[in-house]
Amino acid sequence: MTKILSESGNGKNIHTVSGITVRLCGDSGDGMQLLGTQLTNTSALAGNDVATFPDFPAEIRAPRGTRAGVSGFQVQFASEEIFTPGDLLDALVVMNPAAMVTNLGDLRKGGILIANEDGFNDKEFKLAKVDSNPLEADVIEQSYRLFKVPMTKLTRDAVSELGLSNKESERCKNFFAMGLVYWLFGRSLEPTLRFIDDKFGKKLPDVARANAAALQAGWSYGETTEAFGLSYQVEAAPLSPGTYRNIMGNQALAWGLVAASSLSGKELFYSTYPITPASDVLHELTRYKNFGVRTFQAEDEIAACGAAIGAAFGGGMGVTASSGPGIALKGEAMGLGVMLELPMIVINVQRGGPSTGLPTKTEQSDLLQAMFGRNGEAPLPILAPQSPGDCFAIAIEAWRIAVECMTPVMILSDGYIANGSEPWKIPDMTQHPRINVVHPDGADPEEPFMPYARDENLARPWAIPGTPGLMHRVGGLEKEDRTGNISYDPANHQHMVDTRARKIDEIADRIPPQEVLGHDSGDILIVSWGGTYGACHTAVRRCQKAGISVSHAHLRYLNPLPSNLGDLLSAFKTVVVPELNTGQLRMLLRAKYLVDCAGFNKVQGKPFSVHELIDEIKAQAEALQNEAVHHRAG
Amino acid sequence: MTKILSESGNGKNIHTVSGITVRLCGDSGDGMQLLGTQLTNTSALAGNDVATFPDFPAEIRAPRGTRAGVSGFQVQFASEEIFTPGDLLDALVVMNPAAMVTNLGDLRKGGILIANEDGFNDKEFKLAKVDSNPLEADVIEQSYRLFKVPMTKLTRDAVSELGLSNKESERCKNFFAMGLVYWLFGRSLEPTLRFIDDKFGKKLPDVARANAAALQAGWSYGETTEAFGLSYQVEAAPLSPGTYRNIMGNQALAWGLVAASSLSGKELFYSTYPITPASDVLHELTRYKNFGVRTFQAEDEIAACGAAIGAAFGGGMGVTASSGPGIALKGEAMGLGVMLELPMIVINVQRGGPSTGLPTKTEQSDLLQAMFGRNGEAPLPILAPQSPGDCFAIAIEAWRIAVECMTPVMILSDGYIANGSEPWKIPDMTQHPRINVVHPDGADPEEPFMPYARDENLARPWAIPGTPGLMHRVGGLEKEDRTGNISYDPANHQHMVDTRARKIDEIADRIPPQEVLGHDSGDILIVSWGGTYGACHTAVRRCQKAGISVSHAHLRYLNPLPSNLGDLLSAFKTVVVPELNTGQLRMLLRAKYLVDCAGFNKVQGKPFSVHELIDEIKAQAEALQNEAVHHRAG
Amino acid sequence: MTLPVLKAADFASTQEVRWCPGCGDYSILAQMKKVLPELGVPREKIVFISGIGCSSRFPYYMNTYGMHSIHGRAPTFATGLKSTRPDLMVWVITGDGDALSIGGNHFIHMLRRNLDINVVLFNNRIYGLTKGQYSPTSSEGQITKSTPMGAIDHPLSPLSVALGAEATFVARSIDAYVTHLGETLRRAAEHKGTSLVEVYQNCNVFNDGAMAYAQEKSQRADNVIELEHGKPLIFGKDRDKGIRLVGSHLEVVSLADTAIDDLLIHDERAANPSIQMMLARMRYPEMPEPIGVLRAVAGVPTYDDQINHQVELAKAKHGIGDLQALVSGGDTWVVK
Amino acid sequence: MTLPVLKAADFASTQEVRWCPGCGDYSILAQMKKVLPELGVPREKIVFISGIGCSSRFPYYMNTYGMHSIHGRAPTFATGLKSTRPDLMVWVITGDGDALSIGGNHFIHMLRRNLDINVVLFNNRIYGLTKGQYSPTSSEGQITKSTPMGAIDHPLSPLSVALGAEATFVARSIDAYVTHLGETLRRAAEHKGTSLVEVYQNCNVFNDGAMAYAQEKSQRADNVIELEHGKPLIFGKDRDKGIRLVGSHLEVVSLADTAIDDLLIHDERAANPSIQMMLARMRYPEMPEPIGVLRAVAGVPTYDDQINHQVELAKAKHGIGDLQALVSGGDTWVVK
Ligand SMILES: Cc1ncc(C[n+]2csc(CCOP(=O)(O)OP(=O)(O)O)c2C)c(N)n1
Ligand SMILES: Cc1ncc(C[n+]2csc(CCOP(=O)(O)OP(=O)(O)O)c2C)c(N)n1
Ligand code: SF4
Ligand code: SF4
Ligand SMILES: [Mg+2]
Ligand SMILES: [Mg+2]
Repeated sequence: MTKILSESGNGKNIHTVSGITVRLCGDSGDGMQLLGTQLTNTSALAGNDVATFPDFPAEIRAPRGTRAGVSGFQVQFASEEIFTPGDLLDALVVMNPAAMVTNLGDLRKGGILIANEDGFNDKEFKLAKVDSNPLEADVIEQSYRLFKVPMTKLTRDAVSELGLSNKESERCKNFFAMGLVYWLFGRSLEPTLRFIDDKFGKKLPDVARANAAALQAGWSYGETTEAFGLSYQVEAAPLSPGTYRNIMGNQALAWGLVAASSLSGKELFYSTYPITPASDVLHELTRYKNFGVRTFQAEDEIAACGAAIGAAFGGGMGVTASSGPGIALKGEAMGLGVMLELPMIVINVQRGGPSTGLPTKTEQSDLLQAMFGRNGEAPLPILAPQSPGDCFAIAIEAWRIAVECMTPVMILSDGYIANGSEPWKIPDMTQHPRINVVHPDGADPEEPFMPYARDENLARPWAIPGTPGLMHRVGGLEKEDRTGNISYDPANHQHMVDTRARKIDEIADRIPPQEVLGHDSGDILIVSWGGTYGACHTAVRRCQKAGISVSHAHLRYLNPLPSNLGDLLSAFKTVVVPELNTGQLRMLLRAKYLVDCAGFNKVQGKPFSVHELIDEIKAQAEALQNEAVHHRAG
Repeated sequence: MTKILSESGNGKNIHTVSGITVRLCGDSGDGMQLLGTQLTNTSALAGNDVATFPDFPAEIRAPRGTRAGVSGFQVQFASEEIFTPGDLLDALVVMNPAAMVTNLGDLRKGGILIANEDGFNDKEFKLAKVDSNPLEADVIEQSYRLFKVPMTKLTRDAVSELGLSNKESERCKNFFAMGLVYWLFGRSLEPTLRFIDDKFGKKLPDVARANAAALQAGWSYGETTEAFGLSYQVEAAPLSPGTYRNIMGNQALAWGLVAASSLSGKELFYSTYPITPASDVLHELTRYKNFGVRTFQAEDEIAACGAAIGAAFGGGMGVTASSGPGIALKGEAMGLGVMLELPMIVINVQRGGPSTGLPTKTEQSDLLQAMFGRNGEAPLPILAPQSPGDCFAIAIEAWRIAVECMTPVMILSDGYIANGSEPWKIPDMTQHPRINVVHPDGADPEEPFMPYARDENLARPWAIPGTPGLMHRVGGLEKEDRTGNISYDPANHQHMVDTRARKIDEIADRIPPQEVLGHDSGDILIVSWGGTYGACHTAVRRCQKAGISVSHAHLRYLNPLPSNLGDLLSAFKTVVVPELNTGQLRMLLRAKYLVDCAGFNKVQGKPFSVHELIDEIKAQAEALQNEAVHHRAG
Repeated sequence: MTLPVLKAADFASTQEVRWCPGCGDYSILAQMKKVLPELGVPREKIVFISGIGCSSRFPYYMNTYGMHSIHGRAPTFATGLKSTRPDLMVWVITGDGDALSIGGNHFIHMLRRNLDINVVLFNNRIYGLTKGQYSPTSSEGQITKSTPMGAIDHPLSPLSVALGAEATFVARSIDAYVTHLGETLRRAAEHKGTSLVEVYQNCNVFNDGAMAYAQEKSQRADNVIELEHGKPLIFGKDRDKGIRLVGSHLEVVSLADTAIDDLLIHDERAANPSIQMMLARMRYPEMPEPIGVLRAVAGVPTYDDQINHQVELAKAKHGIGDLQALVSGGDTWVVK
Repeated sequence: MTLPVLKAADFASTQEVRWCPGCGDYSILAQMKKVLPELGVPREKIVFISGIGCSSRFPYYMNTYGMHSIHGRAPTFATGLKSTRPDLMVWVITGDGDALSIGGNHFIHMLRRNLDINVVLFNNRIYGLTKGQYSPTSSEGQITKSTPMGAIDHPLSPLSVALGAEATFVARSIDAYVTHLGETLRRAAEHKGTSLVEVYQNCNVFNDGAMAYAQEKSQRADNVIELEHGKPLIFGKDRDKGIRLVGSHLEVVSLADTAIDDLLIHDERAANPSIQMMLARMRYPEMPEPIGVLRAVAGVPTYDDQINHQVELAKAKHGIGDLQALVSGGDTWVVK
């Protein structure tokens, strides 16, 4: 509700605001993720900029009613460009006491608290481990705009004519809540009605009707009871012209791979072993068999990586994905990929570590594993998407680099990006630059084939089985320059180690220089990577508006680093590297550029909030000022 | 032959020299490793300081007579303290043309070249891919002191009376060569005769007699033919008083583990999967079952690591070892070890990488894998022995830290250390500090047991199954402080990540400060780790004698780094980090201390030679001088 | 001193059980808690080790020692533990994905080594924890999240794999058939050597009813055959059908026209597992599926016994190792 | 256009062969080079993929495409390759350690998926390349570098494991028995589905003569039985002994007092592998060991066929994917 832009409209009491951050929480079984997704899509269709943050328990069905069982979905929709799902909540919907006590802390003072009154009873208090009804606490009424709605009962009433069982009726209460939320924020019911019809219309017409009725009942409740008095409106955001859709990170990654496949004329072989939060890429890709996509659910991560390399040896587009622990297992095979110099993409959708860690939470703590998690000197390029939609572009770029340099490429996504969503401008793929792939055809019978000869990118030829005259053998032992035969020669080993390193380093000459938000010199530079983009961007923009000399460089290329980065770092008095780890990028920057970067680190399974970054930037600005004063005084 | 100390002796023509570097090379089947080991032991028994470098082909039996099939053994023995097997050779023994052409480059001008003339014939020239007899090249006679000896024939003659087959007779020719070498360097035949008797005396008395005869014949050949004219003598080295034995790196590692087991009163469970160059530790340890050592050859490296953790959970001393590719496979399980906070040792006997790489060659390229080759923030202590004998102490120290801090500890050895040998002063183990291990006994029935409570080292209690009242569950999910229950709480995760890191970092307060060879400030500091110790030490000492302001800090603790290291680095104008990789320790030092360390790197599967390090130090000294001049001039 | 008599409740840890309501895992947990007190092993002498998966949460719920390890590797931790601590009773808890997909190799090697441990494989024919991908035991053609057009891998039978790996104890039971399950767990615990118990476990969220033919009481009698050592193979609601060995294969016969004496007599102790292999391959709907103990061969040395035996032998032969003698042995010289 | 007729020598690469003189690997290489030209597959359509071990050096010596991969993982590379390039003839070359120790899981899963590839497992019952540690096929009690007091693991039989994993083609041959080896490789190549050929291979450096009873011509006839489909099981230097099925086990009989008609007739095509399993378990010295094709079952769908079939089906059903339509589909809105 960042700003109230106008109050009331045609007779009704409607505030037009620039943005709303709302979180919907209930028990895992209450359908909160569905509710959130619908609200997001509807808002996106209304032309808002949106950003989401789903947050659900690790358990498939955590015990009902408990704090551990709470499932939440946060969405920010706005009439201006936004980059995060928001920090403090303008509105919080809670279906039970557990949801309330675990989420209330994020509701801003004066925010709207909507509670399903029917979910607040002794049984639930016990499950949630609260002594008394938290809704009754004086402080609640004083601090928030509380609306207690008997949703379960009202839903039951609304669908009573449809002959559903009690249990089935109650199941619809999330749609009632949805209707009410839609009314509150002036959302159209249309897209959700369409969704209900698509999903249940044919198979379960009764359920479809009940859900629709509940949705409408919720809306009417808001419209008629006047309990709320006031509703809100968020105008369309001034996004750049084009056709948009809402997209989730893992979906965008999957689509990007399909696109890269199409752009390069290579069929995609996606080989993986399920693991949270990467599995959805598999679920998505396996639906695109008609694009020539073959998905292979291997027996483990090692097999998945091996199969991707096998496919690449045959001339296919080999892609393998996992999360931290699974990537650890792939290390040896990735090293072989480096030695064989075959194109391949390895995706790590990072989660909280170490070990099994916090599987459903986000973290950025696998960067150094990506850099160094293999024996010997085995460098490979590393890219990181900065937002859900960016996954699409990163996948294509990774594939381009992989074939251009004949190398495995690593993509570091994370749980926050993977499950988050944002509006995405649909690209015109017919205009997209194609990816050029050449397989030598063995024309020259005079010259013996040199599988480890190199082109201007230091890439070796991608000669594939089936090509007469180019039969050759590859392997993990060090190989002789050009011929690829096994070689134990000391000078050759040095040459090959150096060449493999140089091949990756020189990519820096062919990627775009690092862009900066703000001036390219000044007091403070924020350097970030991956999923923290939105929060850092927003914080820097706000601080810039507040007059602080701060700029933002967000890295999408982590290895090699952009060639202008060193100069950039030294053009600022203070460099701060915020990361959801203990300082991994920071270490790489310090080592490479000898710049005394400060870290701003958080390892809590949660993304940064904008305000904690703003606080940090302000603190750094103040420190600089004090220093300056001190200097002048000194 | 560093220095000729005195010439001639009692009537015979004997030069006393301060040291000799000799390399014995022949076909893999020629028994060169045996010859080398015997010469080493004999020299050690003569009181010399010795250092060795065996170098053999990757193949079990590489094709006979070929260059790839050459097996070599280099040994330096000296009357002063030495730290490497020597750079340039004073003497080279070659049994065939392949051995000659692949090794001649390392023989110093004027050095002794002894060739088995009978091994130089057309068949052998073809196998070695040489056009003509390399012994006949004019340049040979001009550059070296060449002795052509028909060893095969002379051996056959020497043993002719024993009724062996021709083939069997010829097999003894390495003992003939040995005898000749022994004469040349004034070595006693005694130890080798004893060895022959021990090894063959009972089982193959004919072979024993033949070998002894060949040995004696070789000696007599030197003594009687006067072809050589001159022989050499190397006096005993002034080692510190004590009883000595010769020891190889892998052997010392194995013994160190047995010692740690005994010192801590814990039985050793050594769980591994064979891999070069780590396997010999298994071969050694499996012989010590009467020390309570259990060795487990697992189905793979993951199982080996898992089993070690399982043993640790039960209160045993779990140790697992491998080399680079196998360590890559252990990453996930090591991460669990970090999370479970159980003591364990993981040994990496490094070899040439990446991937299968150069399995029989040495390299230091797994340091960053050791640091970061796991998902999430999973720090663990890393130690590296500096020489074969030091493996013994490092193993004990690793175990001490593992139990003191309840953490997996990594040891980084390498192929050079593993197969190299040196004289080792036998410690008095009765005087060795014991390693204190406490298992809580569950005495207090009032207080619930807290498996993740911590002591002053931040270590948690090592409560083991079988203890009544202390039943608890551990696992890879993040766990709650103190209770160890699963916890998804953000603040708890931050606390646990920080605490695990702090636990490792604070070890720095309890290890000895970094020692320096030379002044602790000055122009140049050489910072090295692992197997390059000897070469760096020797080079620095020589440069110091030559008046260069250079000091040497050799790290045995790589994580955490000694607490005084930062100050040390900044006390020198130039810091050079020589490594057999592309700059891994250097990266860590730059990141941590922001000191512009220079790298001196070699990735050739070979150790540094002393002279290349001296050249580098001299170049750095010169650069500093030029700079200074420039400065004064500027 | 007599041991205190424990009850099922004494084996419950303080941790809240977090499986989906209705999950078959609950029943297995209940039976385990029921059986353990009957074995007379003190709680502190028992260790549960699991991999990752819904089923692998099991150790948290037992008031014994426990380790929730990493995916597929539980056998490795158990091997290290049991080899060094043969005094402990070690249970491995695993799922169909954990044991047969990522963990297949450790599974085989654990069985062939014949450590004296007990393995309970919760087979729900699906990946539960990762929300519904097919597993190595999913049926051909099964539609799951990762196989929208149907699985194309030919499924593995845990029992066949185990028999192929020379397992000495192989059994199967069913979550919902609690008396049988309890008894089978007890048999497994009593076997010396690696005991494998496959339990048909319903994942009511992602694969509900996949084994209803065996789980539901109404269908069970016709679709499942209970093996008992030395007894003829009879099944059916009216116990009117049997299994006969004809040449090299098994067939279902009606007792109306076949004498009981002609039926196959179950021999769980047969050293040669060929017939047990035939039983393991009986699959619904063509054949009734066997439950109970298929194989229980006594007297095969266990790995833990042997590894410790070699240590004892070595001590007896060479004397208990003397560290000082070790380091001082061989060729030495003295520097004064 | 007729294909050029190739000879064995055309299949030799330029690389020097680097096995120990006398190693059994040479003979396998020779037979492979001899058999391949007879199959009429052009060299460029053939790929050899190996793991790590002495045996795994094999691809370097073949003038085809090849990959010397990492230890135990050859099946995984082969799976990715064959799934995407069903037009290629793919051979996996592996050792007893490579396939059954570190690679055991991939081995099983490759077999159950039944990719149309051929696997040659060089079984020398030892780790050759790492210089002589025991392997999963080493005998109990075997003294090796890592088992100075004798191995205590119960050995695995590659054939039993394969049968337990539902393999469709399982065979065994012997390095020194070259005609038989050549013929067996040919049979493997011709089978559609994963063909496993175990080859007894002498490691004359670290395990010399371990299988001399089968390798040496003088002993072979009495210790080995050559299986032929549809033929009775007869062996012995004088072909005077046979194998009979008695109840659920096999026994050696003398033809002096048993009629040929009473002998077991080998049926490599039996869908039910029980008898094949019994054959796989015949071990020297108690029994003659079977060589030849134990199992060859046709008609089981291959993974490569199926994965590609689903792609074709999807294309037929939904039309060839349209990238622009994909990204533009679903709920969209326009910003002007
Ligand atoms: C190395 C690794 N890979 C993948 C995963 C993700 N994962 C966790 S459990 C599981 C499979 C679970 O299936 P199953 O073993 O059948 O157990 P269930 O949940 O059905 O009881 C997978 C793929 C993981 N945790 N670690
Ligand atoms: C990950 C990994 N672990 C271990 C090794 C070492 N290694 C190479 S080959 C081998 C075993 C070889 O035995 P086998 O497969 O039987 O082949 P053989 O040499 O007998 O032909 C081992 C343990 C390795 N190269 N990589
Ligand atoms: S997902 Fe399935 S197996 Fe897992 S707890 Fe729920 S019902 Fe049980
Ligand atoms: S070690 Fe054995 S298997 Fe390896 S090449 Fe030599 S003889 Fe053959
Ligand atoms: Mg399962
Ligand atoms: Mg082998």
